Amino acid sequence: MADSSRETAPAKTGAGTPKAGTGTAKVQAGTPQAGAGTSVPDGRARAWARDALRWDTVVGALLVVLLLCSFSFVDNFGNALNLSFLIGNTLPIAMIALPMTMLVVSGEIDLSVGSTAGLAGAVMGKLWNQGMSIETIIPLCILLGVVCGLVNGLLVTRLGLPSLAVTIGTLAAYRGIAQIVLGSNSVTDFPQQYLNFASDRLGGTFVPQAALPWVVLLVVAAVVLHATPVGRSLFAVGASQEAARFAGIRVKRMKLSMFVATGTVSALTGVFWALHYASARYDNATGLELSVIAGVLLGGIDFDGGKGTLGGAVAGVFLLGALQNVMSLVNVSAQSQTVVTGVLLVISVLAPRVARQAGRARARRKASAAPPPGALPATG
Amino acid sequence: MTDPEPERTPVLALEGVSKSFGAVRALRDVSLQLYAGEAHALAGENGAGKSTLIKALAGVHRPDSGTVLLDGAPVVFHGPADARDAGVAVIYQEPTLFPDLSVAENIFVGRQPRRSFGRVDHRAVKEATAALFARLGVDLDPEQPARGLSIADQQLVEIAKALSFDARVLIMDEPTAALTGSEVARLFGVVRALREGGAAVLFISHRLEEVFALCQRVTTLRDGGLIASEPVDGLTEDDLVRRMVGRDLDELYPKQDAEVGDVALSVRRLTREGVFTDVSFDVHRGEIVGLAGLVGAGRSEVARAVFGVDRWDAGEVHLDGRPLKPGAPSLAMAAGLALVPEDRRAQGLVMDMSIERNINLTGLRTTARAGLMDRGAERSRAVDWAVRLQVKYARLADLVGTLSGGNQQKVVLAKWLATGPRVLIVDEPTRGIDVGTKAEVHRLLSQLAADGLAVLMISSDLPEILGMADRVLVMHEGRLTAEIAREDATEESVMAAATGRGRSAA
Amino acid sequence: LTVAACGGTTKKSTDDAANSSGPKSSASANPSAATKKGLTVAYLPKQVNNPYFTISDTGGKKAVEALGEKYKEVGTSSGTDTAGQVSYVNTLTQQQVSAIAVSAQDPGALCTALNQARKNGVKVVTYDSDTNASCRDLFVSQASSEDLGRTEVQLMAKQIGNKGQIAILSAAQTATNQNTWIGFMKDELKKPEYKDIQLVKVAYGNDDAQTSFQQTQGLLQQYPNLKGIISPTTVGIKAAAQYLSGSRYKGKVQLTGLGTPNDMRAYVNNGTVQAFELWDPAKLGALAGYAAVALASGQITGASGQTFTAGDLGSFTVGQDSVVVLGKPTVFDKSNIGQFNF
Amino acid sequence: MTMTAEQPTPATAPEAPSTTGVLDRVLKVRELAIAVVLVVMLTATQLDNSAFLSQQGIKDLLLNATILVLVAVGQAVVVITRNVDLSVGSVLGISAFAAGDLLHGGGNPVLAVVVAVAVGAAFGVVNGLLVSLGQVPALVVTLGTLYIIRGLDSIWIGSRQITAADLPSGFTSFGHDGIGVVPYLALLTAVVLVAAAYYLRSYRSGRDMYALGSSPEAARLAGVPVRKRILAAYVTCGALAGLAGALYLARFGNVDSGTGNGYELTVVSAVVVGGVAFTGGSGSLYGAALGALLLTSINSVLPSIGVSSVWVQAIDGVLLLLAIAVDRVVALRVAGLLRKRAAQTRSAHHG
Ligand SMILES: Nc1ncnc2c1ncn2[C@@H]1O[C@H](COP(=O)(O)OP(=O)(O)OP(=O)(O)O)[C@@H](O)[C@H]1O
Ligand SMILES: Nc1ncnc2c1ncn2[C@@H]1O[C@H](COP(=O)(O)OP(=O)(O)OP(=O)(O)O)[C@@H](O)[C@H]1O
Ligand SMILES: [Mg+2]
Ligand SMILES: [Mg+2]
Repeated sequence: MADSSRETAPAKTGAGTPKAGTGTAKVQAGTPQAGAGTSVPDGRARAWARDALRWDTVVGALLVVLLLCSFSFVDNFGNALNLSFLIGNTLPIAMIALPMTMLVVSGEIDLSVGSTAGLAGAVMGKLWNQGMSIETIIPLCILLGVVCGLVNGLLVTRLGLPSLAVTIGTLAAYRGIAQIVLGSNSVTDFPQQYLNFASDRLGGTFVPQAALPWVVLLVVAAVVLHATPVGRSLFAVGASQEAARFAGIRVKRMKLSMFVATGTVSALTGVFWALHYASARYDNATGLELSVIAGVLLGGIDFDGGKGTLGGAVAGVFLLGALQNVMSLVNVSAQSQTVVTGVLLVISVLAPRVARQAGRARARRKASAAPPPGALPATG
Repeated sequence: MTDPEPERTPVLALEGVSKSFGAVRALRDVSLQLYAGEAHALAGENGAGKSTLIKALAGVHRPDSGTVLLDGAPVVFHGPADARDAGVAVIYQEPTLFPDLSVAENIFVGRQPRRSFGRVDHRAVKEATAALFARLGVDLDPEQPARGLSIADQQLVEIAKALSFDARVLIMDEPTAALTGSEVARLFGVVRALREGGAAVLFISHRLEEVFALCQRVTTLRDGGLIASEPVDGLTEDDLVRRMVGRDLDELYPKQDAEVGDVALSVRRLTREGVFTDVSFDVHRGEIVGLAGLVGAGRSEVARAVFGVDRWDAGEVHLDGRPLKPGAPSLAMAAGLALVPEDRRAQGLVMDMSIERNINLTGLRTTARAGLMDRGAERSRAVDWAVRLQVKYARLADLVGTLSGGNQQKVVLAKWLATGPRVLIVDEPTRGIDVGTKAEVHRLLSQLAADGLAVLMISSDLPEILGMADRVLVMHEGRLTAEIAREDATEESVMAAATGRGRSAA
Repeated sequence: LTVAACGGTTKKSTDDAANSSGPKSSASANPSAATKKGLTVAYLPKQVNNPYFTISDTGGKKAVEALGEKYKEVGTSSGTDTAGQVSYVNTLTQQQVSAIAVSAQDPGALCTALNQARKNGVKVVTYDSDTNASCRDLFVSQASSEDLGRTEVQLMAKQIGNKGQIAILSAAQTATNQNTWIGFMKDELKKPEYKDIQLVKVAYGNDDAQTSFQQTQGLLQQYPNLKGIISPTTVGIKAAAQYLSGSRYKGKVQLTGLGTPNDMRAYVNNGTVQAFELWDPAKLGALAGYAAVALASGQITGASGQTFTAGDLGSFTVGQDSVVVLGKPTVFDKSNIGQFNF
Repeated sequence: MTMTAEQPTPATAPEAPSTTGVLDRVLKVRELAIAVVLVVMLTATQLDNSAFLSQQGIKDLLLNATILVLVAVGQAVVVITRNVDLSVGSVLGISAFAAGDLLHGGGNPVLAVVVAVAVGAAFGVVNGLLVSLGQVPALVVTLGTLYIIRGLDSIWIGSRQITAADLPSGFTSFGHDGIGVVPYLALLTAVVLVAAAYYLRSYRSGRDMYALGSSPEAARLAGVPVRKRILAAYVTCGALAGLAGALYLARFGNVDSGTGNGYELTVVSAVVVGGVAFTGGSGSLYGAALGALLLTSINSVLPSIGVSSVWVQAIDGVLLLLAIAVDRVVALRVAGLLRKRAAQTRSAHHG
């Protein structure tokens, strides 16, 4: 039923407007559906059906199906080593996806994440070469991430520049600074216990040690986004900045802090990257932003802001990661993998739309067959 | 119920039209005939289905069943363009302008006058616009971008656009809701001329006196169903209200006398360059102060500045004796100030969020427990206020954008009243609200004032100001020109100050 | 995490530990062992679909299949996707191939993954672009870096008559092999016979046609008296040649470096370029294949001094640091370019 | 009754030339700011290095800009409709190869250009249909087609490449020759630019693109054929990317499966620097072209004043930030000025 209402909202026509793609995800997870004024007989069932059809749920389901199929049919997939590879290689994307989701929900975007990670790695290598202790370097690098995020955030909130443009600028600038800092060097001799932390697994399991901090971050982000006033405000800011401002929400501060969070986590990722691959170079994590964005988009986060769930984003990221892993194992070439990624992205926006249209057609048929009960929504 | 005049075919008609949105049946088997040379009013409460009916006529919605008849023959409009080509011009309830285009281009989009090789004649576009504005008595620059126009100016542009069609059928959904008397008078002059020239007019307004002033026939809807379609002659306002609401009208301006207490809001020499200058006034507890003025006088701007959404350049604002920081709505809210903004779609509501979320947007801190949202508290806060303001909704989880215009306005009120403010600024609080509910809103405001709330009420509806305000402030050209006590406030005295003539003592 | 290190972990405190990592093959070689059958040799070039690597990997395919083994090629479609290359190493480890022939995008980043592969019994040969010596069993070098660096200077010197300003147009600043070659070029230029040649600038075109174009333009504008450009990268030399051939500098400014005959044919024929050099990439790939099979069959372990036969390429001896050198590069000019097709 | 009061004597047809003049100037200022930056930058470089604006230098500057200008113009058309096409780099690559493949077999150069444009337009149709019929977010769809076209491109091309030797010499010399200092490619680009800009300004369908970018909802209600226009925008963008592909082939004489990789970010930067708003409805093609010219010129300026390539990327980024920041500050100033002007004229009218 929410579906058919969409037909009339004219704002949904232009492709660039708040869109249908993720429209069904807009009622946040778990909102109790049955209403006080409800006289709709099967409200609960429909609400459940609608929830099940939400794109983020679908992506989650797809991920589960993919994993199950791979366990049974793909050689070498299910063993601990491969799973740890899978998780380890997806981890940098999954890390940045957390703050990126929140930033995108608030209506902005940060393309400079890969460069920030690269810069953090480069600075880390440079300072390490100069003999500073790693325990000092890592906090410094994370601080650097804070600064990078601040620069993005201030340019966007204070000057009112579009974040897409600003972060394309800093995408180049941060990478350039990394190049100036580290030049052609590549630093590989980080202390062994740190390298081990970044690549070892937890006991005998397939879970990389580094996944633990990520899980902590995930929980924090999920709670903040979906269960706190801050999260509520983020959705409001993303859906209508002006209305949020009139509701007393500190829009600029909100956005600024999301940029800072993104910068910080990106720097953290940069540090992890350098340790995980045991190599700090200025071009570390090049192009990471596209992977993050592809995953987040696949998870149903709307780039116009105001819509999406963290679970969807994480599922999207891991779906892409797992798919790549499986395709490599079954010897699908890199080119074909690229095509599959693209097709998946297109489907991710087309499928909900097609499903909705089908649902609407069905509803119309039903409506013409049996006229609905005359009961009107009670007044108040 | 209806008695179609056999000798004439309606220019445009609906026959047995129904339209549902999910479980909401917005129109049920409604018929309507528009005749050339006749102005037809459409009356009904908020959510009765008026706008939906108009959209069915205009090809925006495809009816679930029933037909649209053009000159007696059934037609199917596949989109607004089809209706337009058939000579139907529509002013929708919410202005839909292109913010980046100039006012002139807004009016002529898709049908600009052309020169050789099909090129657009920019000059002719501009001149035609200027001529239209002259006819309407509107003072706008045709080349000005539409971005930043006040709601009233936007509405005027929409009117100019509709007039520019020289349409056979002119449909207007609450065109006057944001206008003051003088613009309305101008508009009616033009519409009468069109009607006499043979156009059919369909007009919606919640200001019943306008219905009586302009229209010959009136059709009333209730809950999506047709109640009556009859000549206006011989009807009284009370009759009409009874048809709409199904009962007798409560007193429209139930102003209670309240004890006037201490100064709650004090504004001193407030100035925002180029917008308003040297504005000073006080609002006391228990008092409703009306702020009147012509469209564009800068009333909304003062309210926005006081609340902190805009910065002010000079002056100060005190709330309960404590100074407010400029440009900080969150602090103003914390201090007990609430602002019901004039543009509900852009400022008042997040259209893509549910009713519940919208109402709770102002109470995120109060409904949270230990930093986490308390779903139960959120829900009961929303239900409580939605019920008190008689919002008509299917489920609280529905998008607020699916509500009718008047019900959206109620949600905005609910959202702010729920904060339990000490000073309430309402900017056009009853714009687009039906008479029955208007009385409710007035009673509520009056009650709140009686309980010690200080209310500043901005309104372009002069009777509302006169009926509700203890004191009337009048603005003209960004300055306060008069302060009139309730006893002395009359249409004449207020209009005199609003047009800048009688600079009576402040 | 940091509890252990009160004074902090610094570079010096870990220096000693760092060098000993990586599983050293302790098994001894048996030069007369039979070549095992049913081996799989996986090629992991820097970038798939890169014409250069396609030639060399095709050479590898022929060699591997001639020995009756299985050949496969995987890789990323971007030449700078180190993480992607790592995950391919991981995948190959999973698939238990016998040997990997890899051209490393990054000397350090692959180490963890490659060592993991070696722990799982996979032999690792690097070709074209090496990793750190501790992460692979053998490096098959296209030509000795020294040879390449010095001969390019010699080619250039001949073309400009031992006199004038020259510049270098390299690939990315991080390209290890480029940097090594440039080091030898600078060293060669110190010789007395080149005293009249000044190296004015090293520019980086990032192996991108447009950037290399603009860097070439910049060199010519900044140094109006420039006599020659050395570009030790196939992309760079191609872009520079295209720019020169369409500008007023054609024939006046000399260009040499590393290029493939097919890329450069038009420019040699129209007089933009006199001579340049390259090894035969197909032979490089083939040698990597033979080496990989020899390693997997236990004929060699990668220790210096061991010898193996590489089909009709002849017999090769492992040198210092487990490096095998293909041989001297070929110089291409108008007289011989017609005979080559790669 | 509320309609009794006297009317506030509205001025008939407020023909206010001062406001109009200011507005006119403002609209031009946006491009002017970039033009000024460009001129200052080029002059300064010339002072530092007199070889910079030599005949060859000017020719190079123009040649460097042509391909980016073409793609940026197409992109600007799409962005004006409040959409985006991220797949332009992939489209450029695949159409360049298509043209090259044709010439490789000894085809006709004109036909090759036509084929490239057609291939580009075909992908434009795909993007346009997906975006307009599916009514789905352009960013996601075109990120998807970016991957898809790139993948198809590399599957089709494999490791093949087109080199200068495969091309007719007339075609490659078309890539660098010209009339005086003005290369043919630049002339062609200029013609396309002027035609496209004139079309957007002076035809109803062109104005529709601005309208629907400004407010899709209002456009629908105004009867603008939204889908058709969006489709047209994408086809234009694709066709121009295809044309750019053909010119790329002529200019660089070399195409493989990596051609055009990552080009989308450069194009988007050019459009943004040129003052075309991502929220749709505003900006001009000339602005986008100037933005492209500015970006490519920076990359010519830096090497020729001897800045090490190590610094280039950082400087690029900072300059991009500066350009949009300056543009924004100017726009804010002008808006403030307008506000005061408007207030003044208003009081003058009523006064
Ligand atoms: N797009 C939509 N989706 C779902 N429900 C809708 C939609 N548009 C209208 N409705 C519902 O249809 C009913 C009629 O709405 P409509 O806008 O026609 O009322 P109205 O008579 O114009 O009221 P008002 O006087 O407040 O403008 C309302 O219950 C409203 O919630
Ligand atoms: N963002 C803006 N940019 C430029 N001008 C503006 C902007 N907002 C409002 N204005 C102009 O300022 C003037 C005063 O604003 P406004 O119309 O809101 O005052 P008002 O007295 O509240 O009128 P209304 O009855 O329409 O609410 C109007 O002429 C309006 O066009
Ligand atoms: Mg309505
Ligand atoms: Mg107002």
